[in-house]
Amino acid sequence: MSFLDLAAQNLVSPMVLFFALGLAAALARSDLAVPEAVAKTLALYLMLAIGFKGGAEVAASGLSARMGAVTLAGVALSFLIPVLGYAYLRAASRLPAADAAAVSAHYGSISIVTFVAATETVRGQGLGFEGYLVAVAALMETPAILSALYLARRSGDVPAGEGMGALLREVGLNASVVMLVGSFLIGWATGPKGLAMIAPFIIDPFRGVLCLFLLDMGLVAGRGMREGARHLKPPVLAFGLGMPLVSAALATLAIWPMGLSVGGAALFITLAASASYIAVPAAMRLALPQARPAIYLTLSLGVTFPFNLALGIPLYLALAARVGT
Amino acid sequence: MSFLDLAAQNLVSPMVLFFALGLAAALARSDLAVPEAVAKTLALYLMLAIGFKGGAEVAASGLSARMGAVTLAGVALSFLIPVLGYAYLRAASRLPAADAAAVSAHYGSISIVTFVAATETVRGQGLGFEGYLVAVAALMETPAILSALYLARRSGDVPAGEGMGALLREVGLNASVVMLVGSFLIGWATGPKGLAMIAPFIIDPFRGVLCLFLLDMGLVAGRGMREGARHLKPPVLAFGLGMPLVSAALATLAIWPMGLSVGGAALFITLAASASYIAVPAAMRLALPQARPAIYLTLSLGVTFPFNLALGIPLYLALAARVGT
Amino acid sequence: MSFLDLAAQNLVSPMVLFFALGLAAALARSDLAVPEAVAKTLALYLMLAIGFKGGAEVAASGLSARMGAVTLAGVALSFLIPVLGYAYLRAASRLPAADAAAVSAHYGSISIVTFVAATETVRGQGLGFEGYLVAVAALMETPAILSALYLARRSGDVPAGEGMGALLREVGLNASVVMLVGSFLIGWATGPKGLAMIAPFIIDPFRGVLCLFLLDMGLVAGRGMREGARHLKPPVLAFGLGMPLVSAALATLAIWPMGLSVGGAALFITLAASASYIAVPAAMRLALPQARPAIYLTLSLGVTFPFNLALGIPLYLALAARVGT
Amino acid sequence: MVQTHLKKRVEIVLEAPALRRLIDRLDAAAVTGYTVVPVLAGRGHEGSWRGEGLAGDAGRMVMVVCITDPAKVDAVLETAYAVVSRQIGIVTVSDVQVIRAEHF
Amino acid sequence: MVQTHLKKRVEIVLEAPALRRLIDRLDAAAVTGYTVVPVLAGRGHEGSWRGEGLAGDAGRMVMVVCITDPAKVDAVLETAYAVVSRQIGIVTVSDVQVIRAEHF
Amino acid sequence: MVQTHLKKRVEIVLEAPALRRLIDRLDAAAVTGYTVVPVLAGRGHEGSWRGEGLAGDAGRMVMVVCITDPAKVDAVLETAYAVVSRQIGIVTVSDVQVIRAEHF
Ligand SMILES: Nc1ncnc2c1ncn2[C@@H]1O[C@H](COP(=O)(O)O)[C@@H](O)[C@H]1O
Ligand SMILES: Nc1ncnc2c1ncn2[C@@H]1O[C@H](COP(=O)(O)O)[C@@H](O)[C@H]1O
Ligand SMILES: Nc1ncnc2c1ncn2[C@@H]1O[C@H](COP(=O)(O)O)[C@@H](O)[C@H]1O
Ligand code: NA
Ligand code: NA
Ligand code: NA
Repeated sequence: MSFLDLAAQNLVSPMVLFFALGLAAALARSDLAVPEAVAKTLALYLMLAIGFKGGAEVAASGLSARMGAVTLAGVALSFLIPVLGYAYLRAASRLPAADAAAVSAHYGSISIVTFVAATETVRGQGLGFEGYLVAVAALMETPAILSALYLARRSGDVPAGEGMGALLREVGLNASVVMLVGSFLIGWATGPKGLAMIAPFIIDPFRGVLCLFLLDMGLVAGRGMREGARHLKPPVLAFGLGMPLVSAALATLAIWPMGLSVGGAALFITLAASASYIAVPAAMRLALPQARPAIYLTLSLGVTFPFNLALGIPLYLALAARVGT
Repeated sequence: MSFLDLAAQNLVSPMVLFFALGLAAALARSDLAVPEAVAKTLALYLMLAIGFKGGAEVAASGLSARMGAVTLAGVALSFLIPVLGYAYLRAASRLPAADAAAVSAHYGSISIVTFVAATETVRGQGLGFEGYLVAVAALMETPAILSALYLARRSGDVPAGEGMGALLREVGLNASVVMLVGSFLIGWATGPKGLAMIAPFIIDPFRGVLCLFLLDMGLVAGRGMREGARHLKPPVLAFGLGMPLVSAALATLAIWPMGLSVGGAALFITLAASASYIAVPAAMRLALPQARPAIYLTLSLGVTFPFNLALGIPLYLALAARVGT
Repeated sequence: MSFLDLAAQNLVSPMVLFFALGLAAALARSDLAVPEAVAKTLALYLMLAIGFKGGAEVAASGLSARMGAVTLAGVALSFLIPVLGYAYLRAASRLPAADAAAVSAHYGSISIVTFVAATETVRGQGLGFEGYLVAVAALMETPAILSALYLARRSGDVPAGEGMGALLREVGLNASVVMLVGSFLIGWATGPKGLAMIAPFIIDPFRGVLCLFLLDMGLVAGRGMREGARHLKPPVLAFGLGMPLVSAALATLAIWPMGLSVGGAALFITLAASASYIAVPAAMRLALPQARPAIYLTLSLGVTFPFNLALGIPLYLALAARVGT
Repeated sequence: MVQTHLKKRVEIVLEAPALRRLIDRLDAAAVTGYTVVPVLAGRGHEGSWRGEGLAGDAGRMVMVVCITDPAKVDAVLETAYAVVSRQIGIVTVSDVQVIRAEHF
Repeated sequence: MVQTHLKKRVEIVLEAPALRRLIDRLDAAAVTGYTVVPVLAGRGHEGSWRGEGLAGDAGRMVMVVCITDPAKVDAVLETAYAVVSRQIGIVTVSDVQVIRAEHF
Repeated sequence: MVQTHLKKRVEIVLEAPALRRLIDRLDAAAVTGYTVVPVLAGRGHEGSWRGEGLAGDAGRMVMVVCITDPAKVDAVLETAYAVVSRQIGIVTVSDVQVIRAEHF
């Protein structure tokens, strides 16, 4: 299926439309809002569901030699992407080192909701994917933070701050990693039988819950745009749209030889192209407090996420159709 | 089916019984309570589900010439009902102009949960209804506020207060309108295909979620009765029980010639007979702060809602059986 | 099926594993957490679902003469168990009267989540159970509180405090009793027809929701262990593991002659062996404020609940296989 | 300059299960009002606690703020203290200025 | 000893539907900031209320805390009072010390 | 009249991701306790924010209230300030009276 058809189809999916509704409502200053406690829980639910399903899939299909290679590629990209992003931002924009490092950390890491949305697009095309990609997603969350910190400190204008150890513990044990990995392992341990037990909770209503969460993300993204737009100078804005494409290209090359399924390749590329907006921002507030959240949150949630959701995912699927098997 | 049979059946439905449970628990001062964040979310869910289903139904059945007429009738009733209510309250009760206007605004507007409960009763009778009635419901929310404000200001004893424009924006963009209309449009755009995607979220568990929400409404209504009962003098109380019947009669006449389906007619009558308790109270706090919430909230939620839920809906369905086609 | 097979099977069920995940995350000081509003609502949901299903089952199977006897046995155990527990704690540990009484009250009362988890194990074995056991569960919640208070006051070193009447009202009308009994009655009134209406909400996703709630309980239990461990001297710890077994033995003897189904017997034994951690702690804060929550909460939630969930339930099912019919 | 009047602000942190008891007493003590604020977590002599994940009220705290007239503050303090001294919680008092003296 | 500076702490309890209106006015009044705290329940001249279970904003309160310079406090009070006097709510002011004087 | 004792009330508004860090420091600084209050929204030098809809901690604030002895207040302030000065947040101090002096 061509990119245009995919994009056209994608743009009228309930998921994208509910995101758009949230965006519009927030930009129009409607008082529509999802309570914080519920937003947090929807995120937990999505991670529980996607993690468990991935694990159960692995239990069914077993481990493939390929898994190691794909994981390695993912981790490597998570380390590498911030280096490229940082270099660009320092050269093209006048962002201080801390801001440039913090921003690029988000792009090396991943957005689990972008991943989840991509799994739905993949499924929508009747394609399957390798369940272990959920684990790869979890493993790609943190490396980017490390290289960003390294870059920031090397730059000199960033004080050493807290010990790396404490930070690593905080990041490594952050809710999303624990939830994703934990559910993956439980899904793996209990397998299809376990999946069957809770399928009516984690599979049947999944898409609908995703719509509600995307409505919420649209509301938050719209608010962020209203607040943060003025902080985004053109070169930074360009980064928010261009970096996903660069990462996607790298990811495509990286997995070409690995013979992932088309669906799996699309998801892997999506991971590389997506930008974190839950785990990394919190980590940056601790590790690089002088970096301005108004910049990295607005860019990741207000620019890159909508771009990936609306156009990126279909594009990555089209790319995957070339390199996947 | 006769009114009595319908009423008898209705009174032992899980929905009504859960509402009664909440009412009883609150009156007995049990500490049973639904957290605010969850109550808000249940309301969003109900509006998302009913809006989306309505839109998908319209996508399937297409627009009918009738739609325009029904919408007009609904909007007209929303404007008209407060005028009657205000006239009665000023004549029969000693309520000040602001209170009388605020109360009558609630009855011109609509209660989406009453509407939702009615759709279940209609479905329970194996009847369908025109999906666009969801849009009609949304359009009936605000006109009543305008005529009530007009009445209050004409009365002279109410200061002009905030600019009308700001208020209209706040009301027009209030969460329930946005959620209802937005979901309706998304349902319309994605049609039955979109509905199929999220049906396990918005259709299958719908009734159960409604029970939980009605339990919560029972709790809140019971609390309101305990607190607010003393504010309701007999003529006002009579208004809470009589006005819905008057509105129902008007609505019945209004749509008689329009040839709505029996189910659709029942829902239209229910809209006219229902009283808002989410959107209008909030608007009244801004537009007519001198009006006492203890009066209009207690009357709408503590008197009219239970009446409609238990007896009104079956009655309106029986009426509809006469005028519907 | 032998205890070992049951235990082995049970230990790799998603429910137990999600509890373990929560426990591990909390002990590792992860920031994973379920918002309070959601935890409260999950508990309400479980009680609504289990209560309604029990009532609907009774509506289907009708009342049996046996019901009275079983209820009596349950209430008697709820009164009796605290007496044994108190005697042991005063003799074996140096706990002050108030602490000993408060702790033993928890063990005479019941844990509805332990009950719910047991119903899943029972179902997992393809067994059914008597629906009225839900009502028995509700009736077993409070008697233990009364005998514990009696013991505490008799001991002399506990001031009389508030009037018993006020306390009884507060306890008798506490959220879990109202929710459980109310839903049971509604399920009974609406029967299988009512159940069919809301089954997609209270049956299909039930197991999955239970997993999420057990994750939360694991998180809370782990936190409690970290905080409270130092308060648990060996004899008290031994109580947390031994008392359930004693209660289970008593319950087994008590219902032997009554000819409950195997599933029903397992649930009855589980009720006796389980320790409250929602209703009783709150009641103890009012009735015996000088008793230390760090002791009874940690023991009930951090020691006895995990024990019952992992090993107790299979054991009680194995016992039931001997005495059930 | 806006004319203000001296009042007292009583702030009570109390375990949730005892809240209703406190409020009933405050009503009896004829305070003109109070405000209950949620609390997420805390630490005190009874150790530290967090509300997250709790399905029940035990082990959670709430904060009650009561603005009262200096003439009534002792009565309010005694009322509050009568409850708090038996439970887990604390009481503090501070001076505040209000515009509508008669409101409190 | 840490050097601190005198500021004023304005605490407003206001019904939720009017919050945005208050905040827009505070922004206009050029306060350097504010913090909005949730409120669970309360009682006042308009009677007692609880937020639990409410799907809408009417009948709920929020608390707004605004630290401001003594020189600006009258302007803030007038702003706050202009809103609160028409709605359900109260305003109190107290003295506080801050470390970064220039921040407020 | 009820006998009370002077204490200090330190109120900290801090971005949520740094809360644990602050609390660990307060524990180290041997305060007798603290209370964490949720915050819905706010505005400051770093701009305005709202907690609604946020799935993560970044961009949210919490409020920490710490009642401490005047003799310890400087230590508490320095501790708090060491964290807050690097993050988004503010610190204020005010006088309060308590009944049980030894409790704080
Ligand atoms: N004396 C008081 N102390 C603390 N809070 C109060 C007091 N009076 C009123 N409030 C709060 O302000 C809200 C509105 O007060 P009122 O306008 O008097 O009904 C009440 O619901 C309380 O939350
Ligand atoms: N003047 C103020 N009054 C009350 N709260 C404030 C004030 N300034 C800042 N805050 C709170 O502290 C947070 C961080 O402030 P800032 O570091 O100035 O952005 C803000 O989001 C507000 O919640
Ligand atoms: N020094 C303090 N500052 C602020 N809050 C406190 C302080 N001490 C106790 N609290 C609060 O009051 C609750 C009960 O205190 P306690 O009775 O000492 O355990 C604690 O959990 C805290 O939420
Ligand atoms: Na990425
Ligand atoms: Na109406
Ligand atoms: Na028990």
